[in-house]
Amino acid sequence: MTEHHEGHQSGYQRLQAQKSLKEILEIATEFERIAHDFYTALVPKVSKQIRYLVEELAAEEQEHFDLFQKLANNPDLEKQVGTLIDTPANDHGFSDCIHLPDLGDHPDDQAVLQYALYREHAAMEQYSALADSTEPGPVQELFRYLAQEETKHKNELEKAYYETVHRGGV
Amino acid sequence: MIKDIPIIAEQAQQPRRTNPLAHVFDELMNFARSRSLFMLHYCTGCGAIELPPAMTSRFDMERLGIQPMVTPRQADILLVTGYVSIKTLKRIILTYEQMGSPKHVIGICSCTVNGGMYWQSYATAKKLDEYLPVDLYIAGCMPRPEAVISGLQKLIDNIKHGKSDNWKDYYQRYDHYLGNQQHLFGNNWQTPTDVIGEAREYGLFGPQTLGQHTELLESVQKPLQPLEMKL
Amino acid sequence: MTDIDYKAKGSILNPLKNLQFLGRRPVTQPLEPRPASANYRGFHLNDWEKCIGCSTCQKVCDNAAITMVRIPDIKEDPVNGIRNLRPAIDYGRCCWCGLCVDICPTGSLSLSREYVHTCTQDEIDSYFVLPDSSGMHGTYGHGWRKTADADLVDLSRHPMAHLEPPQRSDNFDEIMLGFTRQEAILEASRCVQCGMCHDACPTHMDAPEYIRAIWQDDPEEAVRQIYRTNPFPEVCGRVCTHRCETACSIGRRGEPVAIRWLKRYAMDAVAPERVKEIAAESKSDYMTGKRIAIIGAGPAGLTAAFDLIKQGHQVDVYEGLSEAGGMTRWGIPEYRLPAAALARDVDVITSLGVRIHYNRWIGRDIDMATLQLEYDAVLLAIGLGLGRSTRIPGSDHPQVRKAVELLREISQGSVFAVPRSAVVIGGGNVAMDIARSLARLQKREYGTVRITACALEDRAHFLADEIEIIEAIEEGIEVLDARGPQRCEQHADGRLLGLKTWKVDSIFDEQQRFAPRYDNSDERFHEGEMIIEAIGQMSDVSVLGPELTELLEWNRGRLKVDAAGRTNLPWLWAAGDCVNGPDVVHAVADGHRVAASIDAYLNIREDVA
Amino acid sequence: MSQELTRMLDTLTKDIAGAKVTLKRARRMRIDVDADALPALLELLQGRGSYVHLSAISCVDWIDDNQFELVYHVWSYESNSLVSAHTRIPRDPGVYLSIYDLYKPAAFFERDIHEMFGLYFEGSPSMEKFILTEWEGPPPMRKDFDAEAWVRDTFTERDYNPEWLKELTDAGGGIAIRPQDIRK
Amino acid sequence: MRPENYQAINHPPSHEYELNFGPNHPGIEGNYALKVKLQGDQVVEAHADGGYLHRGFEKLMEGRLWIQNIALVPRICVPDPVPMEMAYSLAVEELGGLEVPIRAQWIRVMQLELSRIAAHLFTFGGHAATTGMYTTMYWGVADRDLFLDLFEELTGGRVYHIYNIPGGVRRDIPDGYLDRVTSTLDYLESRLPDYDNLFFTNQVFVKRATGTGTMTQQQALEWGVTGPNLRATGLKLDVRRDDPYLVYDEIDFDIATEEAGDAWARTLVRRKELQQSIRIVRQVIERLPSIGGPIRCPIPNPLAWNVPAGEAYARIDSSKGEVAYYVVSTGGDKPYRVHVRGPSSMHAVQVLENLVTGGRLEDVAQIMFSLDACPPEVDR
Repeated sequence: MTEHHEGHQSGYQRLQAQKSLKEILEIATEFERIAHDFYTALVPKVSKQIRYLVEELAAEEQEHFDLFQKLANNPDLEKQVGTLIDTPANDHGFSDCIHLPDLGDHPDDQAVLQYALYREHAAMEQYSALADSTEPGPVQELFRYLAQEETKHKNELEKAYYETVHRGGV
Repeated sequence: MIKDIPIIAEQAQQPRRTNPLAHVFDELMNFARSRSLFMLHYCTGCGAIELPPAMTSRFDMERLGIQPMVTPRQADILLVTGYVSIKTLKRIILTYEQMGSPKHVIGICSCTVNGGMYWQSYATAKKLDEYLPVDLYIAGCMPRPEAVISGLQKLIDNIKHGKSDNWKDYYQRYDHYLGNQQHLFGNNWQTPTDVIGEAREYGLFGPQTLGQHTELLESVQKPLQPLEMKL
Repeated sequence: MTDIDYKAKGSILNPLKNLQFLGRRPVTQPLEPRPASANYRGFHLNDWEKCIGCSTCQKVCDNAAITMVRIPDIKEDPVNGIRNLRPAIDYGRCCWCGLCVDICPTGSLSLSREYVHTCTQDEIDSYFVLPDSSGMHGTYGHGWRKTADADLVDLSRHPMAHLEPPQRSDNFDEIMLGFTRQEAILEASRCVQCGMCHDACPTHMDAPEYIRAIWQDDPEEAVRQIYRTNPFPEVCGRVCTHRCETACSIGRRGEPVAIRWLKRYAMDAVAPERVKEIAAESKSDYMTGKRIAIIGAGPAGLTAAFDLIKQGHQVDVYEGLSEAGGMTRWGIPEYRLPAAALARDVDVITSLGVRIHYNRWIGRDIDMATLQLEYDAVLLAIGLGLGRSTRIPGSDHPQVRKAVELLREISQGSVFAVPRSAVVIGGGNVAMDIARSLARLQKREYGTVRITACALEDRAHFLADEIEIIEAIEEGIEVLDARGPQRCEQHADGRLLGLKTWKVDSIFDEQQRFAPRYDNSDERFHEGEMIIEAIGQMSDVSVLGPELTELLEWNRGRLKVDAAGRTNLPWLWAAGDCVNGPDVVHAVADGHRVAASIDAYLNIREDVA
Repeated sequence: MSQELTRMLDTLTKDIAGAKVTLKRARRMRIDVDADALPALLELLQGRGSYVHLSAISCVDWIDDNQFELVYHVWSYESNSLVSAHTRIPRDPGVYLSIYDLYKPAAFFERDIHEMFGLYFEGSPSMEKFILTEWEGPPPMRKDFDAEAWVRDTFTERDYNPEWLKELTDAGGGIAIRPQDIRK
Repeated sequence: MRPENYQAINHPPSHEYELNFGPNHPGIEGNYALKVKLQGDQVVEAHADGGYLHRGFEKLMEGRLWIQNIALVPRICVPDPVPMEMAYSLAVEELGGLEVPIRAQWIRVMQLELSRIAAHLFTFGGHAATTGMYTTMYWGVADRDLFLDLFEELTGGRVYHIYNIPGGVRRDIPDGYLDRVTSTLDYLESRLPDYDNLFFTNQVFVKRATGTGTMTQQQALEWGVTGPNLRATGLKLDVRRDDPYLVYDEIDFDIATEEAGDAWARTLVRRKELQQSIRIVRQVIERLPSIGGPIRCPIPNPLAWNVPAGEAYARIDSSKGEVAYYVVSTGGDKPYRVHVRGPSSMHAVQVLENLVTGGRLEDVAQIMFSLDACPPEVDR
């Protein structure tokens, strides 16, 4: 897991160095691709019982991947991005306190979710930090948009987490 | 049990009216009738207890031109006040047949509609309209005098507009009514009134005036015996 | 005595007295109908929002004037006790006595001050009316309506004798002592026989029938009615989630009929030997020769066993632990459900010929492949035996325990060091169970109780039953609401110190989905030598083995079964908590459903052969 | 006072074989007596006990025991108390003695019981029908006469068909539970 | 009837003839009949003919729940329905061992006496009409209506109150109700001299009624006469005093009597009872505000109410005489047997037949009204 962790860190530096919106998007798209590949690789490792969960995560990363790619290929990019960040999502800090487990060879559903939560959280923070360190303008708007996307994703995961972990007799 | 057939029967052949003023005359007659109604003084059931208040000073039916009348022959309205025991129903039919046309039957209280309070009683008839054509119903158990008055107002209105002529139905579908009466009172049931003859006389003879039940009536009809008094 | 001078002949001028009447006001009323008095019994009004279609009005109507009419536009909701029926009144029958109003459990019916309705023979259909809140002709408003002192519905429940906190706080004696005969009859007589309970119950128990039997002082008939749909009456009579009572029409304005306690009363009132005879009444008198294996002797498994043995099949139940009952045996403390009561239920089932093999773990002592080979059908009813962990930092400490496991140890009588202080994470019934069990042990061991229960939910949305929370507080447990666990703190020497929590601002979002918001400025520390996590349970599906797991179809983490409880493998069924989540009566219902499916399958196979 | 009364009644009834006196509450006494001893008891009550007012004669049809129970409620204007004399007679042939010579009001009650229950009173002034002169069925108050079934066979209920009901039926709803469905 | 359908009726050769007096006759009270045999206009024989109002109450009650019967019982006596509700409730309360709260008992007394006043006013009207004095009828009925207004306000119904149920009453008295009762009573009291002038001391009435339908004390006791009719023979007997129910033993009132035993005496007893009833209601009005508490004791769910097995005989003095209910329960949810003893089952049959015989045809109606016979009580 550690390499992914570091991957985020180095990605931050890489992103900070970017100037072009399109290039930023490409790297973001790359993140999503890596995540998607990770989940896809995880599928055969987990019990069939919870495979649906990993598959869903992979599918969602794929969705993001497609979205970013579409954005990157859009000639009217600046305008698009500007309209998309009107309603920023909030972060409530739920997954902050669930520490990252060692996924091991046969992770259970809770562990997978915890990992996913952590990943989304890290991505969200990273994009927010990027936005904060950028001058107002189309680039900042893009980062804000990406941060918001990750936050939305994370919130969905939190709900799934509760429904999985807290289901069955409380 | 005899099935109900729809109340609107085929109109009997009316003699052609040649007088161009006939309709004006009719309207005048209807108006006159509606303003002078006599209600038969017969307390058939418990709803009668609200009639004295309706008739006397407080609610004063006479304002509408309605007065009680002690004999059926001069009465226009037969007010059936609630439940009719089978014994009373026979008297009601006798009374009704003796009343002169046009005549109007009002069923008040729940009991005349669907048996009311006494729906499971072996002693009362359940639906008045099976035995007599009914012109108007007044709901209540029992209806208050105001409701009775409202009902009578509506009756007056109907008479004025010539809409309250269900009495003709008794002649036109006598077989139907007689059948229901026979069902309840037995096959020997007969009344002193020659309804079929009257139907012919009034030109109200309809296709359903005669039927299997009138045939039965003719086969059992006997001269009426004087009232027997047990000593 | 009287001063009436009737002998006086009077004067010839007496008639002149009449002149005085000229000056008096006439008594005659205007022709227009007067408004009736404020509580006049006129035509009906019915508030459709309040009406639940229970048809109690129809039952009390002495004139058979009320017909229940189905309104397709209204949504049926059996769980909340709402039918899409509404009363229609036949004014050719009604006598305006107002009994329907006085008995209406919801208070939706009332009478108006309207009293005039006339119609001709052609309009006679207007005597049949479907009243709503606008009234017959919409002229006057409400007349006769329910008043508190004239309600014919008994809104308060008959209290049941129970142990007070001082009597119960240091032992595991059953708290509720059961109804006496007189109390049960009185409580049963509150029922209006609407049948909402029957519709709401997962296993559709004939509650109106057995309540009526109890009211008629015929507990044997009540037991017979109970056993038609439920072979776990002793259990369900104590710890059922009683959806029946949630749906009960009396509960609309008052306390619902104590349907659960009445079931228990029926079982208390009939000797166990007689219960066995009654339960065996409909047993098939021949054996089919078919063999069925059931894994797990919990309510679902044993209900299926009960049904199948009655249909003449041979049933073997494999139970991993030393006693039957599953979660009802190990997960529910004795003060709520004494083991003896459960044993009576199990006894009835085994008395019919069901064989239970104890201490046989699937996968360890016997494997699925063998079962598949030896039996005509296999039913998986393994329940939810594993606890979930919050996995917050520090939760891997050995003194951080899972509630189900600790409860099981307590039920088994295992010896462990009772912590002097403990924190329970969770606000559900399991959390209360473990908290109250530990409290009893602490009281016994140390004489004082030091337990804190922290729930995510606020007080209004607690998952535990209200009575559980009240009783827990009575027993000295500190119940905190809206606390989100953040970290299990430990001392440098490795001792567990306690739990750090944050205040929860809200848990659910607008779509009622889980989306907690924390307020990290409100941080608290709860001291505990032990922390018990009671947040959720899961099924131990590892017993299936990897090959079978691959062969089976799954649905979001649970076994995928069809409506009858059958998996994608023709010989394997699954039922109970492991499919549906935890609920005793749901498990019973599931057991019936699966048994019917297995029986149908075996009969078809017979036909083919 | 009531104890005095019971004592008085006890002495009064000691000549009557098998008479059992029960004090039900103040002013209410019950005497159970054999059918053949009842007239003698009533005579004693009226003559020596001042029970001059026959309030009612009630008849109860105990069909399971195949018996009619006759209850004679007599009131004393002197001791202000009511004695209910209970006796049972076989349902078949259902004949009993009139007490008209002791109590004139018995004429109405006996006539009523005769037409309602079919129980004949020998010596009653009139056993002619009074209320049910035009009723040809069995005595209606007998428990074996099922009035509701008779009504069902003889009459039909009104079949309403208002507009709103047609609309509901067309929409898939309509009449769900008729009143007769819930009657057992 | 068409002339050709007339049948010759063979009258007896003497001047004796028979007359159907009712059921459709303005001189008969309710739907009832008397068959009278006449010589000239002297009645030589009379036979009551009932059953026109027969509904089979006693059978109906066996088929209905204990509570459902409360809607049925008032219909047994339409002009004075309250005693019927009351007697039924008292009988069921005795069977079920129900303790009626004191407040409910006082309300019940008030209701009973108001009902008595209304019933008497109605009877005066009817009685006066039989002697041709229609104004009294107009007055009586209109003044009675004021009492029906009071009932309507209290019970929700003008005539059928369905207000008493076993255990108490169904609703508490509305705000300001007692004041309205007081003012209605005041009004009635102020009207009494008018009534005296118009009717009770009217020589037409006095002369018609005196000596009509006379019975002696001996006859009255023998024929089972009760209530005002019995008191009109000089006997001070009243169920309210002799066999007290509710709170009548705490109430101060006189038993109105007359000596003559004729139609006049009977009517005058009723006239005096009006004053006594007013007196009783005034006592209730005085006491009621100080009596708190519930208006009904707890009763079981009416749909699951098994009244303990047993039998009870409840007696009440109505405006017509002794009303009694004999109720038998076998412990079921419905009565096993209810026997209704209405006072008119004596007055309208045996007593009426005896009093009419030997009198004149024109007095038949008067005698019936002076007995205050109520046919539905006879027919049930």
